[in-house]
Amino acid sequence: MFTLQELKRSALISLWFVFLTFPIMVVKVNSIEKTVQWRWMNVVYVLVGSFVLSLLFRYFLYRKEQQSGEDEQQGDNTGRSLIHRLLIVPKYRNMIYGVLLGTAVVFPFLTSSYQVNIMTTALMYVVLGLGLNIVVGLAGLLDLGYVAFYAVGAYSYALLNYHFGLGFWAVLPIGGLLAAMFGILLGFPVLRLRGDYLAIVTLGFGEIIRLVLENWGGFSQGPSGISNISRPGFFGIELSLEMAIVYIYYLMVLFVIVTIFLVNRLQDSRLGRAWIALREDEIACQAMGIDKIKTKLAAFSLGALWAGIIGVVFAAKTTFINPASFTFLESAIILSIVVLGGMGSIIGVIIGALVLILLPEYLRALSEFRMLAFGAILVCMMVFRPQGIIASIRRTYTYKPRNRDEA
Amino acid sequence: MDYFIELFFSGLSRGAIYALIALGYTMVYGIIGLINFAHGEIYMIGAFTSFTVATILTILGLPLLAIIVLTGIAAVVWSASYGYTIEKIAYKPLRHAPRLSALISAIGMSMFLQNYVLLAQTSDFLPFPTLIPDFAFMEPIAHIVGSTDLVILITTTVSMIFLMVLIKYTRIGKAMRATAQDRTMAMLVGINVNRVISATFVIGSSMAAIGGLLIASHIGQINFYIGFLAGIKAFTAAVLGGIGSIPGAVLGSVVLGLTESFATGYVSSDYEDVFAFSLLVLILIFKPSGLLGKADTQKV
Amino acid sequence: MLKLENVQSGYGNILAVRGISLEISEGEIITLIGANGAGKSTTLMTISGVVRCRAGKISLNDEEIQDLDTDAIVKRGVCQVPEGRHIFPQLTVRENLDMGAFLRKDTKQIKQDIDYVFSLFPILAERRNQDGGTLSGGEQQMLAMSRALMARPQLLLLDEPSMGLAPLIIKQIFEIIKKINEENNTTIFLVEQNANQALQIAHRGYVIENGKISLTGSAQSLLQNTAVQKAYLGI
Amino acid sequence: GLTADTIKIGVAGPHSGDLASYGLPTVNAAKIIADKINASGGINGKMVELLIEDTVCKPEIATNTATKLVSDGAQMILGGICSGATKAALPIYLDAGLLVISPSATNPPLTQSGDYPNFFRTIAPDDAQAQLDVDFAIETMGYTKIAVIHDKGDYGKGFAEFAKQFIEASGKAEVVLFEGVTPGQVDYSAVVQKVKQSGAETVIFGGYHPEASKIITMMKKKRLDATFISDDGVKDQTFVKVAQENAEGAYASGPKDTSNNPLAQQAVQEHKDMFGTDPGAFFENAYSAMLAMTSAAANADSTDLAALKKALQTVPVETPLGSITFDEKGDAIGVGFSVYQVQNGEWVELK
Amino acid sequence: MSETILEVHGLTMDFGGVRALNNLDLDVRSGEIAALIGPNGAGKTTFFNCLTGLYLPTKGDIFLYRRDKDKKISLKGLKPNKVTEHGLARTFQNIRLFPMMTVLENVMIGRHCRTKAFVIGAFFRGPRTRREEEEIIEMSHRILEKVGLSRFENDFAMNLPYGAQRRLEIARALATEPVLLLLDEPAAGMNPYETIELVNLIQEIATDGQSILLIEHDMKLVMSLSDRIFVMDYGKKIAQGRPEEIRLNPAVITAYLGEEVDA
Ligand SMILES: Nc1ncnc2c1ncn2[C@@H]1O[C@H](COP(=O)(O)OP(=O)(O)OP(=O)(O)O)[C@@H](O)[C@H]1O
Ligand SMILES: Nc1ncnc2c1ncn2[C@@H]1O[C@H](COP(=O)(O)OP(=O)(O)OP(=O)(O)O)[C@@H](O)[C@H]1O
Ligand SMILES: CC(C)C[C@H](N)C(=O)O
Ligand SMILES: [Mg+2]
Ligand SMILES: [Mg+2]
Repeated sequence: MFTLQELKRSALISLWFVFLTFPIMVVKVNSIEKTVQWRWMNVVYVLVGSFVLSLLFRYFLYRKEQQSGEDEQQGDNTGRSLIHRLLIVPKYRNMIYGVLLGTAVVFPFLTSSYQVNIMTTALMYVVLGLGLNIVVGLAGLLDLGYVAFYAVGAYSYALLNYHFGLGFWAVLPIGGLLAAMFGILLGFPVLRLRGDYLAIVTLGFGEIIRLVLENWGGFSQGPSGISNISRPGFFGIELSLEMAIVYIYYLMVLFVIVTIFLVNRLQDSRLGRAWIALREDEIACQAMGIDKIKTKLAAFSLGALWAGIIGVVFAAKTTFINPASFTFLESAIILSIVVLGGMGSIIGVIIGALVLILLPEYLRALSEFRMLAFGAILVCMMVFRPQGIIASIRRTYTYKPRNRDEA
Repeated sequence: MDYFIELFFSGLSRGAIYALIALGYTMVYGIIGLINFAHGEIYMIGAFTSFTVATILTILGLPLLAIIVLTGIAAVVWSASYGYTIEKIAYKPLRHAPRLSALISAIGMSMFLQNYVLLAQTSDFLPFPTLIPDFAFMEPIAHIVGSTDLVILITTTVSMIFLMVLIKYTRIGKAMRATAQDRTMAMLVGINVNRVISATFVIGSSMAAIGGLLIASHIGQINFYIGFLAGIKAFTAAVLGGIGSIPGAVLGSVVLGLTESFATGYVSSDYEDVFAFSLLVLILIFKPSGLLGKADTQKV
Repeated sequence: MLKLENVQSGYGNILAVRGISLEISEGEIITLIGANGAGKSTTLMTISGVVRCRAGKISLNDEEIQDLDTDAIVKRGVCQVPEGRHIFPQLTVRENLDMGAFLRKDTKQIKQDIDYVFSLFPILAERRNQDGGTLSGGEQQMLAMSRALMARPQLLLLDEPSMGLAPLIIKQIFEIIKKINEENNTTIFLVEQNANQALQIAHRGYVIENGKISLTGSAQSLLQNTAVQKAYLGI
Repeated sequence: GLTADTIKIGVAGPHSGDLASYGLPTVNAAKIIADKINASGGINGKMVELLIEDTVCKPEIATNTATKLVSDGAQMILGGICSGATKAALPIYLDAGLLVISPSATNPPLTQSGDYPNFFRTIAPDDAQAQLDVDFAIETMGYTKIAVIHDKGDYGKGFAEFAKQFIEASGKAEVVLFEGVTPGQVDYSAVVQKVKQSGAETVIFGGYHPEASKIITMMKKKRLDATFISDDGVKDQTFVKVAQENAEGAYASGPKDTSNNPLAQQAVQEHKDMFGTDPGAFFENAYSAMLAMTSAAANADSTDLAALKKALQTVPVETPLGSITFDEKGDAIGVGFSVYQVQNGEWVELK
Repeated sequence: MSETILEVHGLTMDFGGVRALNNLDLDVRSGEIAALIGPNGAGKTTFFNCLTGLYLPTKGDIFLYRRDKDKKISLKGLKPNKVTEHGLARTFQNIRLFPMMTVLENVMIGRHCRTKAFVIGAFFRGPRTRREEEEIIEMSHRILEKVGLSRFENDFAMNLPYGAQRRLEIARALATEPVLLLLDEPAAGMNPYETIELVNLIQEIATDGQSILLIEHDMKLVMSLSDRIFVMDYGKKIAQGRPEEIRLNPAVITAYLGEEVDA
């Protein structure tokens, strides 16, 4: 399968990697005691490892290029991969949804509360991903500060609960609306920025919100955070921890369903079309009478709305929050979910969230290599499937003759 | 007034530090339109390589000047190699992919490199040897501008001028500009686009390596995580100055450094980053393509 | 000079060029005509290596070039005025022209050539320090043509050079094509919607339909061919 | 089946990410002791098994970690490195009735609020240290103008706020500056200039050694000769190593000197033998916590929370920190603090 | 007929040193096909950009008369989307479709400014919204039929042949129900055969009473279609009149045509 030339090339590459990793992996100095440790074994690992990996890497790249004919082609609606066909035919689609829903319902009965707990987290990220997908995937606005709205939601609940004893259900809409308001407030001045300028400004906003929470101790209790936040009530019944975990899990399942339903509607609406068009060509959009600012604001604040709602759930679930949970990295993960899943595709985002959130949990077996592997997997997934796991499969409109005589 | 001057120079040298990293950021962004989140990690690797090499050379008992020069060379060589390799692995296969995919790839790369150094070296903070001695002639103003500050300021200025000349007047610079604006057409006028992109990564990474060496010796400590915040700040600075523009990166860095310094000095360092980011937002609202960035001229 | 044998290429799963064979000898002007989407631009892009050649052979001066990178092909004296002009938007007119001469080292001669193209298109001279991206459509087209001339190619690939130009300038463009062909012995491969005018100056022509060559012959014979007249000349 | 013969101890803390350096030494301490116990026949015949789980010091991940440890059958928990993450996870452990001993979570309410009866720690809470440092600055050194700086983290800022409160309460000195610095920032010269401007005679810093060494280095560079007083996050040999000669003369509070304690020396030696390096932050605390936990389990011959608590509160354990028991709330008795100073590159206890 | 619907006074547009439009006066009457011609760089596209709000003119006034609403609207300084709402719609010299949307969807976007549903409508999809959606689709389909693109309806815009893309731009603009349709070089890049089809299409649209202002370099097309022609050079209007007058105008010949053209 591999020609001699390929092997030779890999050999060269592995030598290159030995050179590359030498000062980091082989040498380890102790500058105090002035000793140097030479870990020659690592040379062997690198040599062998990079040889094999480079062969694999190029083999898969080659495969990808061969296949690109089949699915990279964006324009063609027919002849797509199996999964696309499955998802496009309503009968199959409903079947898949049915199976998924069934699994989701029985899941807590089959697994431990740990599994349920991380699945809840994953579902929260599904919703976050779907929310950000409105902003990034549909409207094409690169938002690197999405976590700010998540924080707004979480702190709304934490503070309202702490000061006024307001319950989960009361704050849920409040948190969402507050976040949406923030979305409008922040979006208004910056939405005329293009592409990456918008990205950095949103990143800045995300950081500003976190820093304010961190420093304004009188308001947010600063870095030590707020603890003992109430869990969601269940008709006034006190739930045990186990029960509470399962209860929140089902809540999240419900939220996910509602979100999918609503996001689907958004996507197939006049507004959704305008977002997609805006993503494709702003100038043409304006020339077609679309109010750029208003439409973008709608996307921005709707995205924020979901983040806010999930923020409330987050606070209720962990019962403790502090600003450390709302760093840029969090935004990066949510963005990765959207891109990895396949921008603009609902199913893709769901799969992306499940993969990215469950992956680190299941990578726990790798212990300290966990984040190393996570980084590497992100890179590989992008390299080998740049359009995401499931590239956008938008329902496209078709004209069905109505009110007309069949002549 | 003294206080003002002290703060001014504090801000200036902080700006110069950001600039060393921002220059590479802006170059890479300029050419492939990618926010290279792994750039901060290249800087970190430059610092680690410097650390290793400098320590070994110190053990060997070489004179200080030789140590500085050799360490600098080693840092540049390895950082540049990392930059080159990263581009080949994580970005080149994504040339024709949606831009966000490359962004995620960059974020993944950044995580990978952090943890790679964490595992291969250590999670602890390591003392970085003082490579730049206190110059005697600086003593009278040492409480305002230190020797390291001076070296950093000079290096930043020289790098900026070097890069500006490179981009404006040399063949490779011309090729870079062409590649940045229209890759297909750049190929059609005979530019080897792959080589130009690699060269950009190599040059940008070399800047980061020099930054790693100088900044680490300024701060006196390194660990695997130093690239993250520095990277974000440098990126902010690059955008502030108008991303893609070399003098813009330096100006943006200095403005950012000064803002942070004055915010700390006259308000509170609790909110220095809040000031920094607010300034960014304000400037971008009024100058949507940064201080020195070219407005995006789109003819319809 | 240039020979295509059974060349296939395309985008994704679309095969736009489905086995084209053609030949150009040195000093010739040939033209490729065909309907929209027939694969004309793709053919040019494949020759210059921007679109990968999937099958078949392309040889330039008896050397196979189908696997070379674009810059290597350009170095062998091929130059293209691509469809859509591809002006470097943030370089000035002057810098765009310089970029056309990227591979040349004869500074003096380059200066002269710049003066020459400015004399051909005075409006460009007026706009010499304006960013390429802000030029009007026609000005951009002139600039694209001028930039190609700056490369002093052996083989010039022109993709609809008259698009968007005023009638007066169109005439001039065709004159220029003829002139550089005669004076510099530049071989020219011309793709035009304006088939009538293209055939007026070409020596030979090919007709492409659905990615395949359907007809070939001298320019005269094509002009007289009734099928061609009906489909492409609008007569 | 197996559970009968093993005692599972969960080790939770940041093992990756930016705070890994605070979490990994605890893992090492746990491994060392577990190996030792298992080599000598286990706890009353039961082998010790470690379940090592990463929290990245993030509350939301810490809760996942906690539920995982609970469902994996952990019977005791070593850790919770950061107070924040620990706080988030504690209700889950409490619900499952697991003992938690932290080597480093210093936030006072963890014990003082009484919300977490299952929580113990082998480190003193922040308020105790702050009191000590403030007394030292005012009473011993006689300073009247004090700048209080912190790293904005829960630990550093908590400490700094206590310090400020105690200084103000003393009535003898004045807080001329109270500020946070951003950890990881490339340069602290502006804040140092500000300290200088404020005319402070000393800086009390709340936070960890990386920032402390940057600040003290910058203070020396800017020719500022206020003294530097800090907390146990700084009283670490790394601080001296990193700040080198700039560290000379700095003060910090820390657990009473135990370097003469043979157990402490032994612990360090064991670490060197097993991992080939010097131990990192909170190693002694972790080592002690692990010892206290395992011997409590041995004494109680059970991992039942009530029994363990009783053992911890009544039976003293010999640890690198000295002989310790725990009070009602869960703080270790006997992990007192002293003030240290860097003299000739070593931390020396001031008597 | 012959009521003025668009009136431009002294329109001037400067780009730094370049005066792209110089004191331009122009008017378009209801129901006519007017053409704007001139050498490359004369300022024709710039004129369209000023009309549609993409550029803010340095000087001058633009008025749109809507007889149906009995209103005179000043378009100067309005945002592009407002201009479109008031009734100017355009195509672009360089095609600007939404490439990853289908042909039908492209036209549906054109209906945006004539419809209302927003967030609430999207969420609840009440009967009003549903009716509106149906109307959008119905209407878009009819327009596509009219321009002869209905067989491409479900193809992505990027996959259309060039000529069809140009038509699609026209269809999209028509969907906004413009008072005046602005076409910027609609025949550029088309072969003679397609150009003829385009002429027929424009004529057909015009017979429905649609007023059109078009820019074009193809003299055959201009001469055969237009009721009136405006000629620009260096930002100024150098001539105006009926085709047969323009064809013989010496100023126009030297500046633009080069020689007499035969239509
Ligand atoms: N970038 C692309 N991606 C996918 N398909 C493309 C792309 N460019 C062209 N095509 C398709 O390839 C085929 C041939 O296109 P090509 O541009 O070569 O035609 P052409 O003869 O130059 O037409 P025109 O007269 O419009 O310039 C067409 O079906 C077109 O849709
Ligand atoms: N943004 C701009 N900045 C500077 N100059 C500009 C700008 N836009 C247009 N111009 C100049 O204004 C003049 C008019 O341009 P315009 O695009 O209106 O010409 P046009 O009449 O449409 O020409 P064509 O027939 O070639 O499309 C041109 O010379 C152009 O270079
Ligand atoms: C390791 C440190 C982050 C722990 C710190 N003492 C705290 O209470 O959070
Ligand atoms: Mg073409
Ligand atoms: Mg024009």
